[in-house]
Order: sequence, then C-alpha cells, then structure tokens
Amino acid sequence: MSYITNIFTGFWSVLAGMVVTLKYMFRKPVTEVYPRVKKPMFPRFKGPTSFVVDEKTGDHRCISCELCVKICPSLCITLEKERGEDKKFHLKEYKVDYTLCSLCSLCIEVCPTDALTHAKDYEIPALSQSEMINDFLKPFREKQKTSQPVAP
Amino acid sequence: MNELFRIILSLVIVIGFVLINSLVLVWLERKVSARIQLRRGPLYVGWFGLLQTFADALKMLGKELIFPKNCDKVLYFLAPILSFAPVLGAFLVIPFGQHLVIQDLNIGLLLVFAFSGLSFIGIFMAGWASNNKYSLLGGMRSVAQNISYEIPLLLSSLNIVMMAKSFRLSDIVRAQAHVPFILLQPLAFIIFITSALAESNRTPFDIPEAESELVAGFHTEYSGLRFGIFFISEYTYVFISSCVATALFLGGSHGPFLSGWAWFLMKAYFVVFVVMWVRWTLPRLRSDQLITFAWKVLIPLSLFNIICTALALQLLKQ
Amino acid sequence: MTQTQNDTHWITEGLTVESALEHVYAKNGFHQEFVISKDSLRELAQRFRSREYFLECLSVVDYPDHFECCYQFNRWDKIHRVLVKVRNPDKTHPHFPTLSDIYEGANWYEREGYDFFGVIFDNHPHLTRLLLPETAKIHPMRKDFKGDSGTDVEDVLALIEYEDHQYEKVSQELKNKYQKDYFINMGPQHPSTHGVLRLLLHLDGERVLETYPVIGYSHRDHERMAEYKNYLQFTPNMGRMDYVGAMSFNFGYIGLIEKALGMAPSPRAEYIRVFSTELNRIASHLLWLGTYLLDLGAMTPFFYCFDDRENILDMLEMLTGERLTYNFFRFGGVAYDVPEGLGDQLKAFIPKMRGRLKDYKILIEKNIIFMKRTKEIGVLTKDQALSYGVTGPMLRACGIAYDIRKAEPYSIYPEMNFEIPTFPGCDTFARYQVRLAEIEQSLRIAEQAFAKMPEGPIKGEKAPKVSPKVPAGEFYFAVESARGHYGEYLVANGSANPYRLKQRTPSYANLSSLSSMLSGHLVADVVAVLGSTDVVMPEIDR
Amino acid sequence: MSSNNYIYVLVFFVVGLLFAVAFTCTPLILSPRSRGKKKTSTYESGEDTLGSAWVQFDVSYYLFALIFLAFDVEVIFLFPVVLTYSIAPLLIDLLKIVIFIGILALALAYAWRKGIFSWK
Repeated sequence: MSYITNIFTGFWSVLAGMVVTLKYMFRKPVTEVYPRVKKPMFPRFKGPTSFVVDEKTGDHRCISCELCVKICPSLCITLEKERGEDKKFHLKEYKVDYTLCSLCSLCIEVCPTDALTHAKDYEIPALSQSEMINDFLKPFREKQKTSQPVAP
Repeated sequence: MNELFRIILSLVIVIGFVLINSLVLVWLERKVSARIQLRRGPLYVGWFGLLQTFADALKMLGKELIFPKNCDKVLYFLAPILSFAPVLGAFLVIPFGQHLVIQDLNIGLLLVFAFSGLSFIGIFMAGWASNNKYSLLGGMRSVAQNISYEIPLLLSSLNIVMMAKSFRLSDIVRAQAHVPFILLQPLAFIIFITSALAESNRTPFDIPEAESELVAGFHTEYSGLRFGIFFISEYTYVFISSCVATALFLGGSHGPFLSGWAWFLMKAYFVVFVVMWVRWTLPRLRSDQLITFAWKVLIPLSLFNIICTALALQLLKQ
Repeated sequence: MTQTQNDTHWITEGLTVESALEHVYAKNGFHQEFVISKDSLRELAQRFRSREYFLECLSVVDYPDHFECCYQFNRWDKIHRVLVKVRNPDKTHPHFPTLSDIYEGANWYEREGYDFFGVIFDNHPHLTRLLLPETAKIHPMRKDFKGDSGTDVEDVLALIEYEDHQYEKVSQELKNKYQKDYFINMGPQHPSTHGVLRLLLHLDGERVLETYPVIGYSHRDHERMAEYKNYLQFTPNMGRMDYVGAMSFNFGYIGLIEKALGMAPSPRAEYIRVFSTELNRIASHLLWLGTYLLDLGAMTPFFYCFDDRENILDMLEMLTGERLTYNFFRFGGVAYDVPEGLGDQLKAFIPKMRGRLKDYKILIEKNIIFMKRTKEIGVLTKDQALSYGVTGPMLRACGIAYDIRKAEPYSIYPEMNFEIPTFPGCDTFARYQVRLAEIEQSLRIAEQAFAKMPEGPIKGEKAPKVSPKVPAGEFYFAVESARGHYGEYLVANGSANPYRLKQRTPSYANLSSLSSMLSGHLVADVVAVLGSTDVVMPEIDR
Repeated sequence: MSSNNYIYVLVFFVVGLLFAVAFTCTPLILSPRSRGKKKTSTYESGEDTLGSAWVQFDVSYYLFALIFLAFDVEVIFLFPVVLTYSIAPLLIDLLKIVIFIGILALALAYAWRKGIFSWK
C-alpha cells in the first residue's frame, strides 16, 4: 500500500514544485541589463580611494603626515614629500597601487584632515599592473597647468 | 526521377529543419529557464535574442577541434557522428499533417524507437573513447539508463497501438479524431513522457552528463562542433520525443480552425516546453535511484496499464 | 566557579601536573588551565573523551625556549573550557604524543602543527603536509623562519629528511594503488567543490571506498600575517577568510580584542553588529541553499536564493559600503551608523523572505527527488561529531543544541528571543532543515535587534583611536559563525601585534569529518554530502 | 507498399552519417590551430590524471543488462499480439495477454525479490 501512496505523493510533490516555478515564470525579472542600465551606487559605496578636492582652495587637503602610509595593511601607498620654504611639508608624490589595495578604508578613517575618500567609480579596468598604480596628484597638476597663466 | 527529387527535397528540408529547430530550441530553453529563474535571457542579438544561438553556432564553427592525447582516435571521431546519424531517419515517419509525412511506413512507431534507441551508442562510445574517468562513468551510466527506460517507453506506447491497432503513426493520429488518447490513457502518457525524458538524457535524468558530479560526463573531452553535434542531437531527440508524444497521445494534427501542421507543431512545442519546465524545476536523481525507478515503478505500472487496457477494450467490445 | 572546581578532580587525578590555573572565564575565556607532562597527555585526553568533551582546538605556540601544544577541551551541554598545555623544550625535534586515535579531529590539527612548526606527533598515521604543498621545505610559523630562505635554518634540515621519507612512503603507497584501482580527482577545478578543494576518490565502480581531501590551495597564512601586522591592520583580513559570512568573523576578531582590552562597545553599536551579522548569516545560508541545490542538479532555486541574497547584500552595502568582505567593525564600535532608508528596506524584506521560505519548502523540501537524494545520506553520528569536533548546523543536525549564541552568549544575544533549531536526522536532509530553520531564527533576531536599537554614539567612549596594545596574556573568544564555532586563541605579549593568533575555523573541523561520512556512498552522493557540510575554502586554508 | 519506401530509411541514415562527418570537418578548414602540451591532456579537474581510464571497472549494472535483454525480447513478442488484439472471439486474447504479462511480472518480482534493484 505504501508503495502506491509513495508514488502518488512523489508525483504530487513534483507537480507542486512545478506550480511554484510556473508562478515565478510570470514575475518580473530581477536582473539589470548592465552595462545598458547602470544602477546608481549607494552613498557609502567603496570605490578606489582618491583625494577630496577642497571646495575653497580647489586643491587637495593632504598635509603629508604619513598616517595613512603607516596604517595601510597592504603597504600600497607611496608618499614623497619635501620641506618647503615655509618649513611645512609639501606633497610631492602620492601613489596607490590598486592591485594591492583591499579597500579597507583604514587610511580614510585615520586621516586627520579628511583628505581621502572613496570614489564612486567602479569601472576601472586596466590592461597591465602598472596602469593600476594611480597617481593622485595627476588631476591637480593638470588643473594647475590649465588655470595658471603662462608667465611672460 | 520524381522519386529521386522527392528524396533530395525531403532530405534538404529535414536537415534544414533539424539545424534551425535545434537552434530555436536552445533559444527557447534559454528563454524559458531565464523566465523561470527571474532572469531575462538573450535580449539583444536579433528579435528577442533569437539570433543569439545562431551567433553561438557560428562561433562554434570557428572553434578548434581537439583530439585529446590519450583518446581512442577512431572511436572519438565516430562518436558524435553516430549519435547524430539516426536523427534524420526518425523524421521519416512523423506525421506533421494529414498528408505531410515523408514516408508513411506501416512500422512507423517501431522505426522511431529503433532510431532513437541508437543514440546512446554514440554517447557510450564518446565516454569510452575519451579515456577520461568522468566520461567513462557518464558513458556507463547512459547505457544503464537507456536500456532501463527503453522498456517502459515501449510498453506505454503498446497501449496506444492496442487501441489504434496500427503501428503507422498516421493511423494512430486518425484514431484520435474525436478524443485524444491522453484522456483515455493518462497513466501511459505520464510513463511515456518520463521515459522519453530519460531516453533523451534530460534533467532529472541527465546522469550521463551530470555536470555537478562528472563535470560534463560523456562530452567532457569534446570541443567545438563535435560538442555542438551532441548538443544538436540531444535537442532533436527531445523534439522527436515530443512529436511522438503528440502523435500518440495529443491527437496529432487534429484541432479546430487552424491547419493540421500548425496544430501539430503547437502541440509538439508545448510538450517541449513542458520538458523544459520539468528540467528547470527538479533536481537530478542519483544513478541507482534512476535505474531502480524504472524497474520498480515504471515497468510494473506499465504492465498493469496494459492489462487494464486489454480488459477495458474487451469489456467495451462485449 | 567553585562548583566546577569540585567537579573536576577527575581531570588530573594521578597525573603529573606541572601547574594548574583557575582562570576567570569572563576575562579571558578559559575556565581552567593545566600544564601537564608529555606522558600524561594521552591519559588525560582519554578521560576527556569518555566524558564527552570535544577537542575544540589544538594550537602550537613557538616560545623562545620551548614549543607548546595547547589543547582546548570543551563540552556541548555545559560550557567548560579547559586549556591543557604540553611543553617540549627541544627546539629542533619537538616530539609530542598524538591524539589522532582518541580524537579523529586531532588528525588535521596535528598535521597542521607539523606543517607550520615542524612539530612531530609520534605515531600519527599520516603525518604529512596539510596546507602547504607536499614539496615545501619550510615551516613558516616558526619564529626563526625568515621569508623564503627557510631551508637555511639548520634545525629544519633534519626535519626535511624525515619529511621526504614520509612523503615518499605515502606517495609510494598511493602509486601502488593507482596501478590497479580506480582513482578520480574531484577538484580543485571542478564545478561543485565550492572553491579549490581537491578530493581524491578511490572508487569501486561508482562506489566510493575512500576519500582523501587535499586542502591548502588558497592558503595565505593569515596567522603569520597577524604576527606581522598590528591589531588594527589585521581587521581587513577577517573578511577574506570566510568571505560568505564575513560579519561573524569580524565579530569574532573584534570581540576577542575587546575582551582582551577589557572594553565594551557602545550599546548602539552592539545592536548594529547583531542585526548585520544575522543578515549576513541569512545571506550565507541562502548561498549555501542555492549552491547545494545546484550540486543536486536543480538550477532554479539557485537564482531565487541569489535574488533574496542580493536584497540582503544591498542592505549591507547601504550600511557598510561593501558587499562581501566587510571591514565594518571597529574596536569599541562600528565604522558607520545606520543610514536612512535601511529600516524601510529591512521591514519590507523580512515578510518577503518569510514568503520565499514557504516557496522553498514546496519546491525543495517536499520534493521526492530531493528527499531521496538527501535522506540517510552522509550520516554523521553523535559520537563521530564529538570525535571530529564538528560544530554549527552540522552538529545541530545530530540533534545537539550547541550554539555559542546560547551556550556562551556574547554581545546582546541574551536579550534576543530566539531558538536553536535542532533535528535528529544526522543526515544531509537534517542539515538542510537546520539551515532553513536558522534563516527563520536569524530573521527574528535581526527584526528584534533593529527594533530595539537605542540611540547613541556608534563608538564606545574608550574606543582606541589608533591600534591598541593588548596586555600580555592568553585569551579565547568564540562566536557562532554561519558554519559553526569560530574561535580565536590569542597569545599577547603586550606589544602592538599578537605573539600568536590561532584561528579555530568551523569548516576545518567539519570538512575533516568528510571521509568518514562518504565511505560506501556513490559518486553522486559525494557532492550531496560535501555540499551539506557547507565549506568555505579560504576559511579552511586560511 | 513497395520496398521503395525502405530505401528512404537507408538514404536518410547514410546521408545523416555523411552530413555529420562533413559538419564536424568544417572547423578543420575554418578554425585556428594552436599547439600546447597541456592542451591535449586529459581533463581531470586540473590535476594530472592518475593512470588510464581503461582499467577493470566494476559495473554494478550488468545485471540490468541481462534483465533488459529478457524483457526487450518479450516486449517484441507483445507487439504482434497487441496489433491483432481482440480480433479473436471471447476472452482468449485477454487471457493470452494476462498470462504473458503475468509471467513477465513474475520475472520482475523474482528479480526484485533477489535484490537486484538495490545496489550493494
């Protein structure tokens, strides 16, 4: 007897499962057709780290204190500085190797002047490892070139 | 001369149909699975992504054919060919319309079974020739599975033969002019569809290729168009099984308003859809459960069903 | 405490005890500590085994003047964590007695000790490399190991001879078998070994005679990394171990350091931690469910589970900014406060998820094929579970209600109203049931924790601004991760980085029980059983 | 029906073979070729394969093959019977079928009882 009931319940369970899948068949698909449709990133989305552009000066806020270099667990930040005429340190070079960076945001939290932030950019492919070493000062240098009048 | 022309014409039509149909079926499978799984499936190549599979087929044409180092080269070469060759023959007797059948042989049903029974030889050959342990397991499983499900397949179709009194498929269709046999023989229909699923290695009976256990089973070592041929023949067997199911149980080309071939194709594709629907719902059986399912459930049930049919026919006659 | 002391005379009765220590459980996580001689260790272990203590962890520590093996024994029903230490002053050939015949779970721990420290466990049946490749000539966790040139250290040379001998012996044994028997490699590059696990199956037709798991493909030596980095710098590593349920691993590490510092996080942070951990646990179980069904050949539930999981990941991304390898917890609090809109999402998600669970039950649990594939497959008896130190849903599927959230409650779990689901089946089906029931319980906890969340700062008052210095001492802290008992044994020496940080990961013990569950099953069951153990390879390989 | 009709069967089978051969050979002209030692190696999850796959192998299903042979032959016997079913008067045909299937079922029951269908 259990033989027959087993067959029946088995068959019934298969049908019940099929009803569920049929129900889902008429639902709206949940997938996004990336790259044709791009979802906006959440405000806290952690893209690659980058410098904050100060609203007042239009420059970065880095004071070359090297706290971020010390805290970085994956040793991906290279910072070079020089002592200027005003006895203050000036940033000469700031590079981050994204092949090493683990986006832990410890450097951002440790920064005393809030000079670093996560960019919202997530499409950062590169063809070689050397392209993944990002020079943070590059946009600022370019800006300087364009904005400063050429000396006579 | 006329006969020769007819042969050539039918060959061209059948080959064209097999190729295009399998591409359409792959597209349909992608769409059905996508919709069931809350996805969208192919969208952009062609209308609703219809040309996606054509593009994939073209890509497959450009893929290199690899002979694995340790394989048995002759068998490895022959295996996909042998699994494809019987496909065309099975189309000979399928009655797409009232008179739309290439050769209405009086052993039609047997011919279809004979041809589709040949397919697993190719699969087993592929499994053996690859000299790959996964493939060998897959090949072995396919033999066990095919021989086990052949019997319920035959037994369940015997009921229909008994009622229609002919092996000729067009006769069987004609016998269903008023009532399709599915209403008279629901149990036989279920057994038939189950065994047909197993014969064409579809989930939940796809143990010869069982990708989560055996990577890709018998076609692990196959690449490019050789793999494509296995694919085409698998989908064509699914379609042939649906056609036979349509002819045996669903009243074939009978239906109101539309012409016969349209009804037939609609029914056949509906069965194909059901087959896909089953595939995307159920998990896979284990190899021993699969085989014992055939022997312990399907065969006793179909034997029982034959006796019931015989009894019922006898009673009706009295 | 006095109660336990009276009860525990049997532990050391008649044995040579070098020193005994009564710990304050609340301070460092141990009830008792004994330093005993090498000869009495096996006798002691047998006593623990007969009283249903399981071997929680075995950590080897390399002190300047001796090697130390720290065995932790614990019970399921009533927490009583005993730390047993055995010392060996021989710095070149430290020999220790093996426990692998008393506790089968010790087998892998001892191999790991040999692998990392070159400690030799006498009479071990199969003392070869576990996580490093067989051909490695280094013992990287020794304090005198310097980079790649480990072979230069003279002490190690003698060991390598021994090792070559062992390796040859074992590989010769296997080679002889390959000639006539059917061996098949499942993994590392296989659709259903969930990452880089290699199972070498010895087959008889389709039947599995023996299974040899080969692990270590994604070994990065986090434990060594911890010794190099300071306490704060090590936090991002936690998410890289169990990347599926990263929150609980974060919780474990941060909780450990907070315990060692004697510091409490702010109340609001506690609630944020708990609900995010529970959401992450649901995500982990959903990922398991989907891939498990995929292993069994049903692809569709995989997508449904991922749909739900995606909702959770969205919420966690809103909260933490990351989707997988969270680095969200900080000493004394969390990194960010709850953003706006998260509450609404959570409120919408919980009923939706409950509705989905009903669908899963129809689609999966009631299905005859699923039941056939999972019932009475991969049976792990209670005694085997004890012997291997299995924890988490696998243990609860043996009918034992051992869950750290209840057994030794941490954070705000005592305030939460939830149950520990147990099922007596001992098989893969019971493991499925446990995990599905846990999803429901986690939903309850997340709901409560979010509703009860008080206002306030997200970081405690005493939260360190820079990387803290942990006072010298030994600490153990355990949390319930999605896969089971995740514990950390910290030996701190008062400096800025740990002297030794041993991680007791749940999948490690769970996977070591695989071969005993598999023998006699079919090839198709291998994936069903392996899937049911829910392993995450980076967590095992560390 | 002339024998002419069966020529179709032959022609279709042969053309099927030829077509498959031609089909699998087209990539030889179209596809690129590369050399590599690992390319032609046997796939075994990224590990070197341990010995050949062609070793003595315990097929637990050979008994199924035996029963299959018995059953298949007997099903073939059933074909003409069902084709002419109920032409004879009275219950003779029904009796025949019942007896025949009864014997088949007995064979099945015997095999079942013997435990052939449960793998050991």
